[in-house]
This record gives sequence, structure tokens and C-alpha cells, in this order.
Amino acid sequence: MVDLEKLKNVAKDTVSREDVKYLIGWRQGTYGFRVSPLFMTEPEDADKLIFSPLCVNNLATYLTLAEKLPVPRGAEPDTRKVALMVKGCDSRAVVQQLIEKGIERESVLVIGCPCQGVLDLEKVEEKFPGIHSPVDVQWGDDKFIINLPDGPQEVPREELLAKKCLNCRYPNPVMSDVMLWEEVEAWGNGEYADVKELEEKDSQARWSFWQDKFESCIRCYACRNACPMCYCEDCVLDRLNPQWIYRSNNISENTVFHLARAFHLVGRCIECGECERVCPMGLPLMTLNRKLVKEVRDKYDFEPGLDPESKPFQSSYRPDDQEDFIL
Amino acid sequence: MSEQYDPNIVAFLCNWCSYAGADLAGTSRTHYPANINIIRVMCSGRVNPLFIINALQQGADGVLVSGCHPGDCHYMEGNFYARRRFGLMKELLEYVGVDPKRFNMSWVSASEGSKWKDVVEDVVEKAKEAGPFEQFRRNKINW
Amino acid sequence: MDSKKLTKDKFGGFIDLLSKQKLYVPQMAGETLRFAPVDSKDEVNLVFSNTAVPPKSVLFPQTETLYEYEAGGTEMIIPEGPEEKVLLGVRPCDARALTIVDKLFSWDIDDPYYLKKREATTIIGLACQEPGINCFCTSVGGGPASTEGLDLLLTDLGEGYLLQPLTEKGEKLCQDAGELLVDAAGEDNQAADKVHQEAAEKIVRNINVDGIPQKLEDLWESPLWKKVSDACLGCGACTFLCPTCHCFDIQDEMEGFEGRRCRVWDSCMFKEYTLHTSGHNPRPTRRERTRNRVNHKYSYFVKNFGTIACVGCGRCINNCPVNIDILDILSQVVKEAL
Amino acid sequence: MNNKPKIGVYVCHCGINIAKTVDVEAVSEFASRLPNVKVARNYSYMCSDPGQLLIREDIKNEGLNRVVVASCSPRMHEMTFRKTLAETGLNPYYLEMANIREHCSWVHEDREEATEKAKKLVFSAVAKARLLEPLYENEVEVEPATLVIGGGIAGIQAALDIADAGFKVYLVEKTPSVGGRMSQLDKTFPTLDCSACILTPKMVDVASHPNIELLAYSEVEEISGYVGNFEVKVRKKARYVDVNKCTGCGVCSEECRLAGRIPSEFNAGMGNRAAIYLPFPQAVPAKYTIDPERCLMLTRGKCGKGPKCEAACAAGAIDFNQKDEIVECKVGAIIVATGFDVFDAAKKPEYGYNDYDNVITALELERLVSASGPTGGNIVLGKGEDAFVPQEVAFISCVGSRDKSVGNEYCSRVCCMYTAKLAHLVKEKLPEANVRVYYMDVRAFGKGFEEFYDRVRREGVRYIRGNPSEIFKRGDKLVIKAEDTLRSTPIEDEVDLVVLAVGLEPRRDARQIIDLLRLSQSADRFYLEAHPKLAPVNTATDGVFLAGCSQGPKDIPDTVAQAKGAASSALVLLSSGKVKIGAQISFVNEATCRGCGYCVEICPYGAIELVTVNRMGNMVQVARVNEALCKGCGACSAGCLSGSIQQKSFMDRQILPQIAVLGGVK
Amino acid sequence: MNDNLNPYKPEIVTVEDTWFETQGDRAIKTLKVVFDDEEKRESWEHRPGQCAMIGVLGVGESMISISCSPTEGKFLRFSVMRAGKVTQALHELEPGDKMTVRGPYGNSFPVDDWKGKKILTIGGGIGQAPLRPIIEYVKANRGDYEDLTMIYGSRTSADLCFKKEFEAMRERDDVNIHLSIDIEEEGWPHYVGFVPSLLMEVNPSPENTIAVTCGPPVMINFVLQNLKKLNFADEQIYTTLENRMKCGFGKCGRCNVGNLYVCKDGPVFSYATLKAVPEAFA
Ligand SMILES: Cc1cc2nc3c(=O)[nH]c(=O)nc-3n(C[C@H](O)[C@H](O)[C@H](O)COP(=O)(O)OP(=O)(O)OC[C@H]3O[C@@H](n4cnc5c(N)ncnc54)[C@H](O)[C@@H]3O)c2cc1C
Ligand SMILES: Cc1cc2nc3c(=O)[nH]c(=O)nc-3n(C[C@H](O)[C@H](O)[C@H](O)COP(=O)(O)OP(=O)(O)OC[C@H]3O[C@@H](n4cnc5c(N)ncnc54)[C@H](O)[C@@H]3O)c2cc1C
Ligand code: SF4
Ligand code: SF4
Ligand code: SF4
Ligand code: SF4
Ligand code: SF4
Ligand code: SF4
Repeated sequence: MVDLEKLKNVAKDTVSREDVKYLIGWRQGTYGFRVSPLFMTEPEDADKLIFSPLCVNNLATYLTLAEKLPVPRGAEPDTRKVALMVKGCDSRAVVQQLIEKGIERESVLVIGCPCQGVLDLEKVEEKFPGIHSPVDVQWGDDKFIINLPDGPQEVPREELLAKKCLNCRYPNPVMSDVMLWEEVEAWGNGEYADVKELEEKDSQARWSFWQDKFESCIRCYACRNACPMCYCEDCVLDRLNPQWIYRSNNISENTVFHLARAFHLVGRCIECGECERVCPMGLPLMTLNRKLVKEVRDKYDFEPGLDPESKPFQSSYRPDDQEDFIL
Repeated sequence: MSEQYDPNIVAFLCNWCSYAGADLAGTSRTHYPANINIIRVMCSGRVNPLFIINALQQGADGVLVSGCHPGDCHYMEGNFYARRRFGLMKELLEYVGVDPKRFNMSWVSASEGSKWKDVVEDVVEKAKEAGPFEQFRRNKINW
Repeated sequence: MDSKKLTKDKFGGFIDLLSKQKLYVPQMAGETLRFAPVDSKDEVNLVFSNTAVPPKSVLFPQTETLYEYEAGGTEMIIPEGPEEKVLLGVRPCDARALTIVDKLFSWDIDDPYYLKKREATTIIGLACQEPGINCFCTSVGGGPASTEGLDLLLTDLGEGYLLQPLTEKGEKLCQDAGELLVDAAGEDNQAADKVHQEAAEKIVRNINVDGIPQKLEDLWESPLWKKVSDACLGCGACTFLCPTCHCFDIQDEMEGFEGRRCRVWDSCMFKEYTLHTSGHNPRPTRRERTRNRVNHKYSYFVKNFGTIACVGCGRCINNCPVNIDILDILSQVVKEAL
Repeated sequence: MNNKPKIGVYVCHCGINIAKTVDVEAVSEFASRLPNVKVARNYSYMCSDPGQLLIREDIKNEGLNRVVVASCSPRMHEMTFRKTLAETGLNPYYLEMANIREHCSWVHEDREEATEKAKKLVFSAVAKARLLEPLYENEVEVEPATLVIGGGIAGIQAALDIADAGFKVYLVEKTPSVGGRMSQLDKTFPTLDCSACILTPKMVDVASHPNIELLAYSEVEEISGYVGNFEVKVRKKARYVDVNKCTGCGVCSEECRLAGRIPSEFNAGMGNRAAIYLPFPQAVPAKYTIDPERCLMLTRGKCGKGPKCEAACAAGAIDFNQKDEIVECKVGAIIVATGFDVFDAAKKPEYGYNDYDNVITALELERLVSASGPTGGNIVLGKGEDAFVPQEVAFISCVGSRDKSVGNEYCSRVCCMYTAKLAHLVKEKLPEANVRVYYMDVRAFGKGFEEFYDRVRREGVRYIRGNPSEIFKRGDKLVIKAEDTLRSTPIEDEVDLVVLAVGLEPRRDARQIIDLLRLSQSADRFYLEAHPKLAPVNTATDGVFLAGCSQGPKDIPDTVAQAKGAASSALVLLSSGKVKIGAQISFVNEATCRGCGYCVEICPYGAIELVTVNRMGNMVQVARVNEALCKGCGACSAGCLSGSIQQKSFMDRQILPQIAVLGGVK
Repeated sequence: MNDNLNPYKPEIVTVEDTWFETQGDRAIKTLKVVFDDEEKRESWEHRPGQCAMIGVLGVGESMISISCSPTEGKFLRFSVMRAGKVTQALHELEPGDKMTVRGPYGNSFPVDDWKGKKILTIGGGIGQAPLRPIIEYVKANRGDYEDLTMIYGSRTSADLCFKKEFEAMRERDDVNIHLSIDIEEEGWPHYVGFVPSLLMEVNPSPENTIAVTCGPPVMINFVLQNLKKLNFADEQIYTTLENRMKCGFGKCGRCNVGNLYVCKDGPVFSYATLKAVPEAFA
């Protein structure tokens, strides 16, 4: 069970360490059910830390998001560690970043938080609209306890569970330096109802489904920026020479953007759901990514972000990879 | 689809097997449809999967990637990478509703001039069935 | 002109009238609500909450062709002038935003693309009754029934709408509507005032903007900026969806031999926005970019145009995936500066 | 690239080969209107002297800086036209070809269709040509020396050939002596010459050859560099015997407290040796070695009241303080001749190799029948009182070969014949014995093989077609359970001795060499050659060659032939003194590379490594291509997500315009 | 729409002459162009320090300083360093080719206000491009100004822009030229070292002098510091700024430093103005 005391103590000790730059955790947001990442540098800040069903953000994104500023001549680059709180899914992002050398093992200190599934923000805001003051939410047995201003409410877990959590198979961090509390039992079975449902439709219906979505994309690239696996210094999709896609917003460029991004995530997407969560236009991006997650898992017997020693999927092959599609 | 429709296919061929196989088809004067337009690369492993989407975007009605049979790659492993990449690219395209007939991959060796002809005929036939590609073709309609 | 009243049974007829021009109303596109042209009149429905994408997307489209040309040619063809349009159901805050954007687009040199569309467009507002939880229009000079930037304001009175014509365009529309409308009675006006007032009272969030421009200037080097931007993902959702954000990029796009130069939305939260080709970036981190965003709205714009470039629609707060809350930032600014 | 592209397009008629189906006039007219095209011409034979002259003149007079030739396949004439360009001083890689013959005029009939397609192909070539960049072929010097790894017959032969040609050879052998498996054999099929008699002189030659530096009892530890310039580190293991002092007299071995108590590897366990030993009498170098894993001094620090060997050695050669030594050398080529291991018969438990003393492997029998073996060539089993001479002898062939259940699908190629050889030798030594061979097929494909097989059968060796299913003991006898598949009758055969014709397997430590040289394995786990037919001694790594059984099972003649092949391949490199490095190779944009190492993993040639660079004060990892190793396949660039590694002449930005054109731009 | 009032629509110009100022990866090429439209050729006016959006249809546009003075004739000159996509395309142009120009944009050096003063220009690398018009302007109106001193440096002698012109100017005795390179080179007769140090070496008197500097950001920073050391008043110092730009007239955002827009309020700024803007030296 969540042990906030322990979390705070660990956090205090961690940020007091000389070799730690800061600790990234979650804190209550400015209103309603929102949370915000907390970059903690002082032990006093520990009181702001929370771990609750609201902590949906995958903080691993920040490991690769930090801009590397030019280091003035003579100065030494800051190589202190970043401490990071992770849920199961988040930890897979860290592992995958390690696999592809996006970060170095010595540069992170992973604080594992076994997780019982987080809330779907949209659903909970719809169920309890118009709440201004920050709301505290806790896990109960198979339910969420929502401490509204006018008293606690209990909601069955399935009703409000985030989409990514409905089928989670790795609620426990797969890698950590400190594990904060006991592991929980996984509940997912790895089947994706949304993907399946779409697969069963005919080609025409699938296209109209996606056309509708891709057309409404505003190409803000929030999905890419929030993705812990999209961290190229200079994304090919932004590049001018060669210019793979134009910046104009239309079905052609938008579709190619999404297909290219989805493809770049083959064997890398760890299903943290951040892209879909942050999309202001509500595109069901996980329904796209999970298709490939599923293919890679079922047909190529590979899952990313589990073993830091493993070979990246995209730079490996097996002589007996499927080839029934080849003429 | 109208009778007139003549599909336009962009093909990426590896230099050592498939391109040579297509050359052999030529030296043997094997006739096949003219809808196929070949881009030569050194190895099927060179074919960036984004080329496929790009070709569709830029007006191709069908795409073909062809390389050496497994184990015969001039560079030993290139076609294995290609196979993995395109297997998944095909799944992806199919999933978003692109007709799978538009995207094909083949193994054609330097000695398989007649197989090359068969592949071309097959691919052209399939593209004809699929009809002109419009779904995310980049054209002025979108401007 | 005095207020008019449109009973709901005449609503269809009113829509018919508006449809003589190209009519835009909030509609679902994909998963979200945005202004889109009406295909079928039955779709028109004004009960929605505010659109995710502000109506700037119609007047300042995300992609806009500046001119077309042929490769190697010297002719530049500018697209045909804009059609006459009506935007129905615009929220007062979004309409106010247009007046802010107007200032920029007519600053010294007129931007013909925007201004001509603006001129050809009639904007019909709908007074808010259910403000969103992060609305704070009343703090920045607006309100749920603000009329700035509108040609006509509608207030839903239940059995019908109260129409307040605000400009010549609005008056003309009312005249054209003729029979469909009746003169509003005194109690109608009072009812509308009540609706407006009730709505205003529902707004919870607020900020005292007095002195903020100066405070921002004083806090230029404050550690505050690092703190409030640490969590920012640089995703740009806050700016793409802001009704007053107006930055764009210009790009050349080719299709074979035919090309066009077009402008597309851009965002100061993107790192490429200020990146020089040499690799030098005057705003190298999210700290500088966040600081620029807030300063632009609450300081620079005030200096250059005498008005805050924020209308309090709350979109940036609603859409920020990491809860970076402009009101929270501003209140910290106020606190720090004390 | 400062210059505006000025392209010349040359459309070839190829007599009527192209002109018959393609309207070449129309194509060149079309080309002349394409962007950046300065001149477009058509001509009857572009590849002819006047054709080439046309191009050269235009380059000179029109200031062309790119050339597109629309003709036959680039596989045919790319070299020709590159030369044409080079002759005018223009970089040869400013050439692009459009294949309008093999891919157009010869395969399409309709003239209009073919013409349209030819136009498209030309346009595509023009689109790419305008973005071509000059490339340069580099040459690197070749270090005139070769490393041979493995001192079996393959390694010995290769080393001798190269040394005889006048180049330095470093021959590294893991065991204390060269000779390999062949030195363990008694006679060799089908000619039955004595193995030692033909091998020993070669071993001696190796040791005394002025160009060969023999590094026995040594292992390669590190190899870096690339073709022509490998840097090698060899660990010379401590023998604890000063080879300069040791005279090879052998008193030490006789005195050793462990004399006769350690199974001898050379005798395949059939005989014993001491802790200080010479593997076999003819060993080269003829120097003793102390087995560090057995010697009491070395394992326990104490040997009775003092090491007896040390006391016995008059030359004072024993040195317990000797240390491993690292020898470094630079070589231009490497030959891998590490040979094979025999199949571990214990993996077929049904044959009872571990359970019964009188089930032995063929290699053990080789030692038994050898005059230099533990029994002096007498076929005697058991020791002392239990010693007996077998009367009923059975061979079982294909043990560990052609057997999916043990993971070896391949045929070991030598077992049939050495079985025949050994059967013959048994017959020769024990004329009364009954010898039979259980077999699946007999493969006697080589020169003189079938004749030899025939002869052995005529000598009375019985061949029974059937795969024994089980061997068990009944009283003193071993019982072989099998089915004679020719007669479809079950057999229970009582015998005294079972000889398992074990197959050949890759070295158990093959991985070590793979990692050192980035070799690949074929499905049978032997080292993979570059091409099974046309480059059977080459590997994917330039400058590394294979010889002998390390590449796959083979007999001695084949081994020697391949060793000579490998030697001559290495000599081609060494004697030319230079290697050309391809120009169309990959390069990395270090500013955008994210250091993920995908390309490193992908490259089949190990041509890419991650290096740390200083990016504005931050140390970051980026990929770097070793130009000498890259073969220009481009697989890396398709795998790079950030598009940072690109293959010259096949860059994304050069291919995308081709796609655009072929995609349907009018 | 009235095309002539469309500020986004450029004019077509023809390249009359081109030459390379420097070679290498980041070569600098000068393009001399004239308007195709005769009316425009006559009516075009610009002042030293202004810039223009120049471009190639199908590729894009870039803001480039007009590197000639209006006194030189009815043409425009641009000196372009190859950096990215557009500048690459500009480098491919040859005499007779067409390109696009719109502008002029930005403010200018108040050269007329400076009459009667000593002029000191301090440039580095491609930064000499906006300074060149001042020199030409002063040369054309030589009698109106006092001393004209030019300090200019680059990494190596091969990276010096407008080298031939300097040689020619040396013949005149009314221009003082000080050149420098960063790294020692054989046969280099002039100063070796960074421009700010050369400035100290030259040690100009602030009296009745206007100092104008342009170059890489680091150089500008040090030059400003050194000018202060030499007792130049803020009002005597001018510089030009550079920021990413797309429109050129204050619409597209991005080029602002604080509330100032480089394209409208700049690119020329007096140090007095800039000092008040914290972002300028961030
Ligand atoms: C029982 C039996 C009987 C046979 N009878 C015949 C016959 O009658 N006629 C015939 O033609 N063929 C016969 N053969 C086949 C013959 O033995 C081979 O063809 C021959 O030995 C192959 O030689 P090689 O040099 O490739 O390998 P090997 O003889 O195995 O030599 C390899 C050498 O490399 C050394 N080595 C291995 N790894 C390393 C390393 N990492 N570093 C340094 N050194 C290393 C080993 O110590 C060894 O000395 C028989 C084989 C067997 C098993
Ligand atoms: C006022 C001013 C005057 C300038 N004068 C000159 C000059 O005289 N000579 C010269 O060589 N360069 C000058 N520059 C810089 C020049 O504009 C850039 O080098 C050029 O835009 C790079 O464009 P690109 O298309 O080649 O680069 P890309 O990287 O392909 O394109 C990026 C786009 O970003 C913008 N951009 C990138 N870097 C800059 C930058 N440093 N400044 C402005 N916009 C940028 C441009 O819009 C450009 O099209 C000047 C810049 C400014 C602001
Ligand atoms: S976040 Fe949503 S709207 Fe933005 S680019 Fe991604 S999918 Fe499109
Ligand atoms: S989309 Fe691809 S290139 Fe772009 S950031 Fe993601 S992984 Fe990198
Ligand atoms: S929406 Fe939030 S995370 Fe995204 S750029 Fe704006 S402030 Fe940053
Ligand atoms: S700054 Fe935020 S609240 Fe203000 S107008 Fe823009 S989106 Fe709305
Ligand atoms: S794959 Fe690309 S990004 Fe990754 S290391 Fe190689 S070159 Fe760099
Ligand atoms: S082109 Fe091929 S050989 Fe060269 S570095 Fe890339 S993967 Fe290796």
C-alpha cells in the first residue's frame, strides 16, 4: 500500500545527496483533479509530493526533455543524477531509454512506486464537473475514494480507470533503485479491445475512422513532445532538408505524420498513454500505437522496455521472422 | 474502377538480386506491364520504411520492395531487416485502412527474370483492383 | 437599433437566412468541438460548451496559402478574395480576442489575408451561461456577455434568444431577418441582464492584473521562471489553442512543379521557433519560452498596444497536460513582486 | 557544392535496342525541358568512343557538372561512364543512369507506353542527379603480414604458402603444438598414407620458416582495425618452461609426481601423461609445457618436498614464475583456421558412451590403432587383467550428424570414409574379427572414395543399413538393438566393441573468434563464408578469410585446397599493397545523431562505433563510420530514426525527389 | 485583393552578377540583383542598415541585410552565408537567374544624423555585410563626415568578406582600415587576435565618434564592453541584432527581444535602447 511517509523520507534523503540534481515526482495541481510534475531540489518540498490515482504523468519524459545548454569553456557539465518516481509503465520508459542509450544508467536514480491504476481524467472530470479546489483521491479495494469538498465518494475502479491501466500487465516498476512499497498483482491480459474492434471492421470503415481523427489533428506535436520515446534532438518530421512532411495542416501531411511517428515507435512504445492523454484534440493515439505493440508482441515475440540488456527491436531481426506476406 | 485506370507503382529494388533479376527479364525480352517504376538501391535494407508512405503520399498507387531471398543478401542481413520493417509497415497501413494490395514485397534473385515478370504482373493486377490511391495522396485538393 | 427577439421555433428560419453566406458553427470534428462550415442545417445546435479550437481558426486558418507559383516561374497567384462568412455561436471572450489580434494584424502594415477575412465575416456571439471552471474573462476586461468584437450578441432566454445588434453588420442582419424577429420587450432585456449577471457570478477564478506588466519586467531574472516551467513539455497546446496567439511560420510547399508559399500556425513554446540556423538559440530552454509567453501577453502586448493579450478563456489552463496554470503563474508573479 | 547543377542528358539508341520501342527523340526533347538540364542529346551508341566523346565535349564546352545517361543497366556501364566523366576531370560520381533498355525498351512493347516510361525514368535520374555530390575513393596501405589463427593442417598450409611468397605470417595455435586433429590420425583415407609422415615435415617447416613467427600455446585476445590494417594482441600463455633452454629431453616428464596420471588430450583420453608434458612425440615446437591446472606447484604452491621436474631438468628450464606475455602485431589479412570439435557422444545416451568402456569414439580408435598411440597400435581394450582383444566390432555411423535431435542437420562428410578406413585397419590388425558397420547411407563422393569403400566391403566388413536404437549390456557383451531396414528385420547384435563415428562440430569456443572478428555463423553454426559459391573463403569482414573445418566439415584434401585458396586471397591483398575503399559509403551527421546505437547493431560489417564527442561542452555519444569497413549497403540509414546516418549517393534527400517524380508528377 | 498592397508578395529580381567572398562549408556569396519591374527599380528606396526578405520560389525566404548603399546605383547587393535550405538555394543562383525580394525592412543607421562625426565600424565575419553600406555611404558623402575607421576581423584570412574592396580602399587615404584574423597565418601582415582586442589596440577616441558594431553575439558582447572601457557613451554605440524571422514586418512573432521587434524596431539599435531591454543580453 502507498506509504507516503516512506516516500517523503526517501525523497528527502535523495535530494540531500550531493550527487543528485533534483527529484521528479508528482504534486497536487492547481485545481480539481489535476496534478503537476514537481521538480524537487529542497528537502522541504517533500511535503508537496503525492502518490495517488491522480499521478498519471509519465515523468520519464523529463529525462530526455532536459535541454542541454552549451557549457561555457572551462566549466564542467552537470552530471549529477536525476531521481525519478516511476509507476510500472513509466519504468518501462526508463528501461527503453537505457536500451537505446537515450540516458545513462548512472544518470538516473529510479524510485519505484507499484501502482494500482490511475484515473482517467476525462471520465472523472465528467463525473464530477466544475470542481475548483484540488481534490485528493485514494485507492480503496477495487475502488477509488474521491475526497470531494462535500465529502468522500467511492467509485468502482473499472468505471474511472484510465484506458492505459485497464489492461496493465506491468503495474510494478520493472526496474528501480528503491522500491517504495510492496508490489501489487498485475491484472491485465494484454488484449486490446479497441484495436480488435477496429481490426474487425473493413478497410473502408477503418480509413474513415482514422481519416476523421487525422483530419482533426492540429499538429501541435504535443503527442510527440510528451512521449518519453520521442526525444531526437532534431526530429526528422521537423526537418527542412529533406523535408518528409510539410507543415501545412491537411489530411495528407497529418496522416503521414501519424504513420511515421507510429512507425518510429515500433518496438519502442511502452504504452504509457501520454500521447493520447496530452492530445488537445482527443485523438485515440494509443489505438494506433497499440496495434503495432500487439503485432510486435504476438508476431515477433518482443516487448520493449523490460530488460535494459536487450537488443532494440528495430535494430535486430530473427532469421525466422514472419514472411508470409512476401511474394 | 474505370477501364482507363493505369496504376502507377514505385518499386525499390536491391542492386544485387532484384535489380539484376529485372535486368535479366530485360535481356530475355520478357514483356510485362509498364506501370512499374524502379528506384535502385544497393540493398533492400536501405529502403527506409518512410519511403513507402512517402511514395503513396507523392502519387504512387502501389509500392513494391524487392530484395534477395533470405540468406542470399549481398550484405548478408539487409533483407532480414527489410522484412521486419515492411512486415510491420504493411500491418500499419492495413490497419489505418490502406488497401493491402497496394503494398508488396518480394524476393527476386538475379536469376529469376521470369519471377520478376510474375511479380510485376501480380503487383499491377493488385493495384488495379485497389484503384487509384487517394486516401492521403498529397495533392492540391488538400491545399 | 434596439434588441430583437427570436423565438426558438423561428430558429430554423434564422439559420436559413444566415446560410446565405457561408455559415460556421461549433461542431464535432473527430473528438473535439471546433468551428466548421455547416453542411446540413439540421446540425446547427447552440448548446455546446466553448470550442476546443477558438474561432481564430476561421479568420486565421492554421494553413493559409499566401500565393501559388510554378517552379522556375515568376508569376505569383494570390488566391481569390475571401467569401462572406458568418460565425454563429462565438463566445464573448473569443470575440474579444479577435479585437486583440486585429491590432497586431493592422500594426503599421496591414495583413490583407486576415483583415479581408475579418471584414467579410459577421460574428454572432452567444452569451455564456455556464462558464468553464477556468474562465477568468472578468479579470481581464471581459465578461460572459462582453460585446467587444461582436456584430450581434445572442442571449438564450429559454424560449427564445435575445438579439443585441452591435454593429452595422449586426443591424443589417436583423433587418434582413424581418419577420423572423420581434422587438424585444423590456422584460426580455431584464431577463437577459439577469442571465448575464448570474453567469458572471459563476466565475470563480480571478486575478488582479493591476501592475502586472511592470511586475513582470521586474521579475525578469527571477527563479520563478525556472520553477513554473520545469514541468512544461514544450508541446504548444497552450498557444495553438489560445484565441489571441497569432504566431506563424511561412513555408514553401511543392507538389511537382506547382508550389505555394503558405503560412502555418507556429508557437513560441517550440524550440525551433527562435532557433537560428547556426544553432544559436536566443531562447534556449523552456524557461525562456514560458517567460516569453507570459510576458508577451501581459507585458509586451500591453506596451505595444495598450491591452493585455489574454481574454481569460482558460483554454491554456484546461489543455496543459502538466497543469501549468497561467493564473497560478500570475499570482506567483504578484506575490514575488511584493 | 556551390555550383548550380548543369546537367547533360544523353539518351542512347543502343542501335535499335532502345530506339525501336522508345522514341528517343521525344525523350531527349522532354529531358531538355527539365529543371537544371543544360543539354539533352540522343545518340546511337553512347558507350562507343564517339558517344563518350560527345559527353566529354559537352562537359568541356557547356560547363556541365552532372551527367545523366539513359541507356542500358547501370550494372553494365556505370563504370564506363564514370570513367568518361573522370577523364574530363569531373568527379565520376556526378553520374546517374536511367535504365531505359533492360527496364523499358526490352520489356515493354507499346511504343507510346515505353516512351512515356523512359521519360519518367530520365526525369527521376535528373531529379537525383541535381543533388549528387562528389565522392572520393580512398586507398589504404596494406600491412604486408598475415595472422593465421589455428595451427591444424589448414593453418599450417596457409601459413606456409604465404610465407613462401615472401610475407610475414603470425601463426597462433592454442595448444602447445601445431598439428591439429590430423596429428591424431593414424592413416588417412582413401590412400592410407600415414598421417604423421605427411604432416610432420610441414610442422617442422612451419617452425623453421624465417617468415613465420609461430606463437604456440597462445590465443588471440584483441583485434581492431580493418582490412589492410588489423592490430592484433596475442596472449602467449606461460608454459612455465623456458623454451630457449628446454632441449625436449623429457626427463622432467618422467620424474613428475603426476606422471601417467593425467588423461592425454592428444590420445583422446586413451592414454595418460604427466603434468609437464609434450602432447605427442612429434610435437612442434618440441618444448615441454606445464599444465597449470594440474601441476601441484601451480595449483597448490607445493609439490612434495620440491618440484621433481625442476630438480630433474639439467638445462634449468623450469620457471614457475613465468607470466603470460602479450605479443602485439599488425597484419593486413587474417586467416581463421580453428578447425572443429568432435561431437560429444554423451549427447546420444542411448549408445551408452558414458556407461560402457567398450563404447568408444572413432577418434579414440584412431589413437588405439596408431603406432604412436597408448597401446603401440594394438587394439586392446581394458587394462591389466581386464585387457582383452575384441572379436566382434561394430561401427555406428552418423553419430551426431544428420540428426535434428541433437541440432546437427548437416552431414559431417568424413565419417563414412574414416569408418571405412578404421574398419579396414581393424580388419588389418585383427583379421579374425567380425566387423560390421551400421549406417544410414554411405557417402563416398570423393576421388577414390567409392573404390576404397568397395575394397573394405570386399575385405569382409559387413554393412548393415539401420540406425541402432539402443545399446545395452548383456553379460560381457554389448547388445546393439537395431532394425535392418533393407530386410525389415529387427536385430539384436552381440559385440565386444562399439565404435561411434562421431561427427564434426564447430569449436565449442567458436563464439570467441566471432566476437573478435564479427564473423557470422551459418545455420550449422560453422563460420559463414561471404558467398557459398563465389566467395567460399571470404567472410563478410574484408581481409578475413576462412580455411579448413572452421568453415564446415571437410576432409584433408579439401582442407588443404581451401587453405591454399585462403592463402592466395590473402596474397592478393598483400601483394597489391593497397585496398580501395568504396566511395558510396555511409556518414553520420553528428549534430543530429542521438547516439542510440541502432546503426551499430544493424551494420553487418561492424563498421560503426559510438564515440564520445563534445557538443558545446556536453559530452555526448554519436555514431561514427569506419570508412574502410563500410560496404555501402545503407541498412544503417534505413534504421536510423533521426535520419542522421546517410549513405552517400543514396541519401534520403536524393531518393525522395526520385519518389516524387516516379510518383506521378507530370 | 490588390496585389500591390500585399506585403507578403515579393518582387521578382534578376541576378546580374555573383561572386564568392569566401569559400568552404559556410561560404559567403554576393549577389547583385536588379528589379525586373522598371518602375520598382526607380521607386525602390533603402537606407544603410536595412534588410530585405530574399528568396527562391519553391524553397523559401531569408532575411538578409542589404549590403550596398543607395548611393552605389540602381541595384541591390546581398552577401549571403550558406547556412541552410534557402541560403543554399541562393548560392546556386547564377547571373540571369530570377529570385524574389521584398522589403526594405527595419530601421536604418541614422547616417544623416551622424554627419560631422567620426565613424568607427567594428565588424566580424558576415557581420560586415550591414556595415558595408555605412562605409559606402560615408565614402560617397565623404565631405560630410570626419574620420572613417574600419575594424574588421574573421577567423582566417580566407574568411574575410569584401577583401578586394578593402585592398582598393587602402589606396585612399581617407579610410583607416584595421584587419585581423584569429589564428596566426604565414604572410599575414596585419593583426592576429580577436576583434575586441584589436579594438583596444586601435584605441579610438570616443570624442565626436559613433561606433557601430556587428558580428557574432559573443564578439558583440565583448566589443560593447570594450567600447565602454574606452569611454564611449551608450548613445554613441550602435549595433544590429539578428533573430529568426519569417514575415519581416512584425506579424509572425519570434524576432522580438522584449517588446521590441528586430524586424520593425531594429535591426539597428543604439546601446542606450538595448540596455533597457533585459532580453537583449540574456
Ligand atoms: C576421427 C576422424 C578421422 C579422420 N580421418 C580422416 C582421414 O582419414 N582423411 C582425411 O582426409 N580427413 C580425416 N579427418 C578429417 C580431418 O581431421 C580434418 O579434415 C582436418 O583435421 C581439418 O584440419 P583443420 O586445420 O581445419 O582443423 P584442426 O585439425 O581442428 O585444426 C585446428 C587447429 O586450430 C587450433 N585452434 C582452435 N581454436 C583456436 C584458437 N581460438 N586460437 C588458436 N588456435 C586455435 C586447434 O588447437 C587446432 O590445432 C578425420 C576426422 C576425424 C574426426
Ligand atoms: C536582420 C537580419 C539580417 C541578416 N543579414 C544577413 C546577411 O546579410 N547575410 C547572411 O548570410 N545572413 C544574414 N542573416 C541571417 C540569415 O537570415 C539566416 O542565415 C538565414 O535565414 C538562414 O536561412 P536558411 O533557409 O538557409 O536556413 P534554414 O535552417 O534552412 O531555414 C530556417 C529558417 O529559419 C529562419 N532563420 C534561421 N536562422 C535565422 C537567422 N539567423 N536569422 C533570421 N532568420 C533565420 C529563416 O526564416 C529560415 O528560412 C540576417 C538575419 C537577420 C535577422
Ligand atoms: S497532440 Fe493531438 S493534435 Fe497535437 S499533433 Fe498530436 S495528435 Fe495532433
Ligand atoms: S517521430 Fe521519430 S524522429 Fe521524430 S522524435 Fe519521434 S522518434 Fe525521433
Ligand atoms: S501546454 Fe503546458 S506543457 Fe504544453 S507548452 Fe504550454 S505550458 Fe508547456
Ligand atoms: S492566454 Fe490562455 S486564457 Fe488567455 S486567452 Fe490565451 S488561452 Fe485563453
Ligand atoms: S541510428 Fe542514427 S541516431 Fe542512432 S546512433 Fe546511429 S546515426 Fe545516431
Ligand atoms: S552502409 Fe551498411 S556497411 Fe556501411 S555502415 Fe551502414 S550498415 Fe554498415
